[in-house]
Amino acid sequence: MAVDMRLPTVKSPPVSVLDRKDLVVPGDVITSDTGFMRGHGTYVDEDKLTASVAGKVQRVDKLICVRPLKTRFNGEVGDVVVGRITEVQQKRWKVETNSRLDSVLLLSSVNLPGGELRRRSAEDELTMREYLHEGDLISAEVQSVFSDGALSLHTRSLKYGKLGQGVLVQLSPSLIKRQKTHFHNLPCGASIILGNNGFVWLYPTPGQQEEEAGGFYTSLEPVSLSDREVISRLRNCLLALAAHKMLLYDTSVLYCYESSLQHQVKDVLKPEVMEEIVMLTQQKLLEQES
Amino acid sequence: MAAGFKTAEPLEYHRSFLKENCRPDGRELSEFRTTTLNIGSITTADGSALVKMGNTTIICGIKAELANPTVDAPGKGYIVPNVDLPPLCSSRFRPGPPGEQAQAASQFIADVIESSEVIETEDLCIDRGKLCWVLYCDIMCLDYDGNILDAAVVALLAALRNTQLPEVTVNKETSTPEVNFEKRHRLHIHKHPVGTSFCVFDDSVLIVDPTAEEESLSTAQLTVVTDEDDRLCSLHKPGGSSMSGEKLQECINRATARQREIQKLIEKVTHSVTTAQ
Amino acid sequence: MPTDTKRVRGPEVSQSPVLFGCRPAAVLPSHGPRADGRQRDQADVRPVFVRCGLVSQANGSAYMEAGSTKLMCCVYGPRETERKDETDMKCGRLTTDMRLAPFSCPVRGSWIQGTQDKDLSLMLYESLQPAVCLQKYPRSQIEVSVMVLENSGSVLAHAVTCASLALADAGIEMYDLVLGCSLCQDAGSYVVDPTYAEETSCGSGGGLTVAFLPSLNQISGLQSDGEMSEETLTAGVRTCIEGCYKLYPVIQQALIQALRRAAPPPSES
Amino acid sequence: MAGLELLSDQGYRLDGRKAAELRKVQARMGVFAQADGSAYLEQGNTKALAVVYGPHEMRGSRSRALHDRAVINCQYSMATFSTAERKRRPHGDRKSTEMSLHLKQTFEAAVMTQLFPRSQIDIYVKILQSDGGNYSVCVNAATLAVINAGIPMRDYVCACTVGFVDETPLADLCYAEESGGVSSLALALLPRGGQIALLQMDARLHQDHLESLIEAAMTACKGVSKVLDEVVRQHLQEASVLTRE
Amino acid sequence: MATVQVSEAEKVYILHGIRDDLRVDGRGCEDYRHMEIETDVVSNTDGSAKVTLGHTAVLVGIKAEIGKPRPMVPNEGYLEFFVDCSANATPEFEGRGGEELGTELSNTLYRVFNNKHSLDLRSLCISPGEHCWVLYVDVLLLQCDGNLYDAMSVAIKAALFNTKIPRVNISSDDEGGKEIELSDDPFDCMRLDVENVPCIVTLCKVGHRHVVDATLQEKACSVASLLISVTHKGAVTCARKVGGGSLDPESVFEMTEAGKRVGKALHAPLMALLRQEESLGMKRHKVGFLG
Repeated sequence: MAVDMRLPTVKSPPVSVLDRKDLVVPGDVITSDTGFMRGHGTYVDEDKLTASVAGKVQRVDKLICVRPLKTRFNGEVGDVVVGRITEVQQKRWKVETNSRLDSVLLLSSVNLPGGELRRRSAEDELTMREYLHEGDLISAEVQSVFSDGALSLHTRSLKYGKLGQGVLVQLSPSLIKRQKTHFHNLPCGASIILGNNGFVWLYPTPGQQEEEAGGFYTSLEPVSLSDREVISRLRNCLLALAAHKMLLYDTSVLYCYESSLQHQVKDVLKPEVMEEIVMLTQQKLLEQES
Repeated sequence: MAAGFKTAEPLEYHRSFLKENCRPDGRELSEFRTTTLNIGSITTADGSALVKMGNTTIICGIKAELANPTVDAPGKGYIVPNVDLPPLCSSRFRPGPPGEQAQAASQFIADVIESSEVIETEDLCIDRGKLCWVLYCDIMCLDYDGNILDAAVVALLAALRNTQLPEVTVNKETSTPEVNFEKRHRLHIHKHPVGTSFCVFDDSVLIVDPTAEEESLSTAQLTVVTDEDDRLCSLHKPGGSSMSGEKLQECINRATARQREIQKLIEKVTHSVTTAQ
Repeated sequence: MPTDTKRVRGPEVSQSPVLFGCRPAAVLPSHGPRADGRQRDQADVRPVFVRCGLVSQANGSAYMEAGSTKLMCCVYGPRETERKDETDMKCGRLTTDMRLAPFSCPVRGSWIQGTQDKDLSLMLYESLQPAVCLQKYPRSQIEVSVMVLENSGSVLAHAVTCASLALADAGIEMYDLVLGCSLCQDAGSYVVDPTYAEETSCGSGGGLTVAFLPSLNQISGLQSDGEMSEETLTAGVRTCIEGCYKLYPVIQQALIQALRRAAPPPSES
Repeated sequence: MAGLELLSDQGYRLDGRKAAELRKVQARMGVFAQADGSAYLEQGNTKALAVVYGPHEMRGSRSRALHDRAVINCQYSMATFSTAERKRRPHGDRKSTEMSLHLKQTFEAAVMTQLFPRSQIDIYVKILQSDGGNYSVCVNAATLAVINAGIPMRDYVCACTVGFVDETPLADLCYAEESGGVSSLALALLPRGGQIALLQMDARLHQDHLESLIEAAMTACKGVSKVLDEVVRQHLQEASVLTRE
Repeated sequence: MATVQVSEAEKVYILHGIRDDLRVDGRGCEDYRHMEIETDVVSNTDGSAKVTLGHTAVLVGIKAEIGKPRPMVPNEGYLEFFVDCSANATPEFEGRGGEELGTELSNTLYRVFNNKHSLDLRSLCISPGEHCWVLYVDVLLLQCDGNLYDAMSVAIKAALFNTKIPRVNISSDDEGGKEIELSDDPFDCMRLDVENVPCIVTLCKVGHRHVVDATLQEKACSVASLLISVTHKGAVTCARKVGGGSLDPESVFEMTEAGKRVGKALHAPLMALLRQEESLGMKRHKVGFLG
């Protein structure tokens, strides 16, 4: 038995406010130049492009957006998401993806067992719950965005589908770095899906086999203790990185994992340990960059 | 077959019986269900009675407490009757504060107590202007199958007959009451009011002691309360179809007969309880 | 207290005469035989009287007496749920409502359901729920209401037993009956199925109530308060289980009797 | 409280402040991890916690959803120990229902709800300690929580309660002043544009004084907004040090 | 209670992990999450404490008011408990949604303190039969991340430790009436002896084993829990089965034993921490919600 009781940590004295131009708060005028297009997190007030959220200004050509530190998931076509089924409806599943509305997975957007070209029959509608039912986790890709902002998902690829044994970590979507791939088999012995929506899935790296069942089969065989330890350590590392607002991608996660190895898994979440390993991770990342 | 008819066309079903001057449960029109009485079964109460009329079951428990009399009536105590229709007794009642029917029943009982003078509230005075008894009469329905008012009145009356209050003296020095539980006195019951309820079917046929189903199908209801001196203590007719004076007299006659039956029953049961002790 | 317009109200304040008794209530001895002649430190439960199906309006009902503790339980349902959410689609809903009649205790209780009643209702719910096959009744609710007419101790334990009888009487599918037993522990000795006086006079000790599924050997409800050591608690649980087993044949008998009464006479062939 | 002098001849108030001086405002964003946004704010001895959930799918009946904007749902409550005399109920009384409604109206004016059709945004505010100006402190705390949740707003909403004593407007009333029979007014302002999101006064005041009182309230709100601005920028900076790519 | 959804496969993963004594966050079956405790956080109470356990956060405020002793025990004061499950903790509690849980929690607290030794109630008596201190223990749930009971009980113990009740002077006037005068000196106050105040340990049965300090996900995998409140000497003041399932007697006994062991061990570090905080005196940097 272990219990760790302590007084709350005293906040370090505030850093002096530097005048960083790229950080804006609601109501800040970003530019009065009318040549720019307004993106997320901005609005036009008397011809001035004004911020509506607190965050960092990003400029892509003529498009100006403000990315808040923390927000619900603002999905775009092609984003990888991890989500949980909340409701089975006629011909579609409702999926919680940390968006502002529940996302939708149409029956026609999944690969059913028996090959991609199979026609969807009335029976499939009745047996939808057998494929995915309330509470199940899936990985999927954003197929389109409805006019009201709700996302339509698809799992028409072997890498997507129902998730088996593993651990879900829910973080802020803004902490996930956009990358070519969001699926990684980490060399430390586990795999990770970094959903753009901030849902991160940690699972034991699968062997070569399975996958053929169309992604609806999940193995309920016990996961080995060593794999579990790796997954638990990764989970705690993700939380540590998130607590210090570090951007998450395969390298940062891996470095953090390595930095944490001198501590027991359960100790990683102690504030001072978190701080220490995040510092180490930062150093490693800087070294790698230079 | 009969069962199907009963559920599909309950009104027609009842009419077919009434035509023959009898009722689905085999009773005649002016016949009460078997009434049984059990007195003093609740030992935690100062007085109690359980009444069964057919399926309808009502229990009344009386608890006495000490209080200060009001300034307006320094020589009087209180009687606080309340009828509770808990969800237990029928699926028609929901948990929560008393519904309309329970409120109306409580008021009816309170009116009967007042108009019949079953108990003089002066008897409940202990020390004028300072101390008196409060009789909390909690009347609870345990099985609701119609005609709860009659059963409630009988339960209340029998419970009051059964009530024994401990002796109280006021200590002169500390002016605090002292209660001697060893010595108990019965209440003085001045009158024996008994209620008789009727239902009117199709604005014409009069039946006594209706069941829950008969109540729900009837067009009018009437409760008559009389005492041993044939005084009319209460006449309660909540709306419904009109009724001739002749019919009313018929009801009152039935009620006085019923009063005799019930008073006899109460005497008998009270007697058997006291001799058994 | 908020004014209550829905009831006939008495004076603002009134006090129970019990508070002014000339003689202090006799303190029960904490050793030797019990007031009603039962044995200490043994699973000596009071004889019970049970009857099923007394209430005409309910789908199932049971009346129970243990010593002078008297209670009644009615079961309504299964009927359609009023409130629907997703869990109701797969599984039925059980609701429990337990009340002590105002005249059931030495000191009069209030009309409004107090926290004690709510607490008892919750305990009753948690004790019964594991035994009822709720998944057999999707989209429906089963309402259990218990009324304590006279509280002479161990009401929760008897309410559990009574309610499981009423559920069985209503024909609700159950994995097992649920039986309740309680005890009071004081100064190194305990009394099983305590009376009200025994419950209130055990000063430094505590009370324990166990709800038990006898055929499955499972504890569905457990609740204790007061102060006791872990060993006493464990021993207490064992004793309560023993008490439940003593009750078991009586309850079974009552159910069989109720069935016999309800069943049509055997056809002659 | 008749004998109490709310403003001394030297121009000082009960707690030693000048007429237009605000109480000390301290705040922190992101106090809780599970909510979408959260903030704690204290203004003198009035302390409030605000939590924001959403925007998310409508909870309960979907029929309440609006097809062109988000529904803002507010609940105001007070901790039972927040007042000098213990409160029996944390919420559900008439006053807190009214307060919830005022908060809802205030934030409907500031949050860009049209961006989230069919969604719902929950703003829950709890007073932990009450010493006057509860409404204002709640608005200020909720503003920070909404910003923390990354929900777009036209501008901050800042609120302040002002009173009128001896021909002088007093900014940011504390409880002793509020209950001392001062005509007071609560105002919520979008400071940059100067739009008023909510104005509430339920005391008697001569018409001639209204303008100067509103003027004082607006100045006070701008004072509050300056502090909030600092808190937000501080928070932004601390948090974005590491996310820099 | 605040609930989370967990898929079948996740459940299996959690279940196997607990079987192997390695939980998802790396803890063993009898390990608590990191706990932070701070007292004296709400200045208009007589005692207060804030406790966070994982993401679970509770705030306890205690107010002492003068009331009339209960007729049955004229020479004792008493405690009143109230648990406010506000919408801040989770939207499920909006409106009256948290009331049921609130009553359940406060009823349990009454049971936990329903014994002669947890707190010396006689010290709360001012004048027998007439005046006593009533301690209103108000618990405010700020965030739910599992294991409310344990966090709440630790917070209550800390808040009771922190409680300072003004000293009372009783003077009788000429007509024999009594007047009660409270001392205005903030240092002239009475403290409570919290040595015997119990802590609650909730043991969640998951699969064939049980865990302490279960997260919401673990709770979702469990059929039933056993709650047990234990004093520093190991005496049990309350035990309760919570949740929808049933437990076999053997596991009840095992859980009781574990609960006693764990509960007993909670007290020493807690008291040490409270004393340490107290010894800092004015030097203590108050964190509250600003840290």
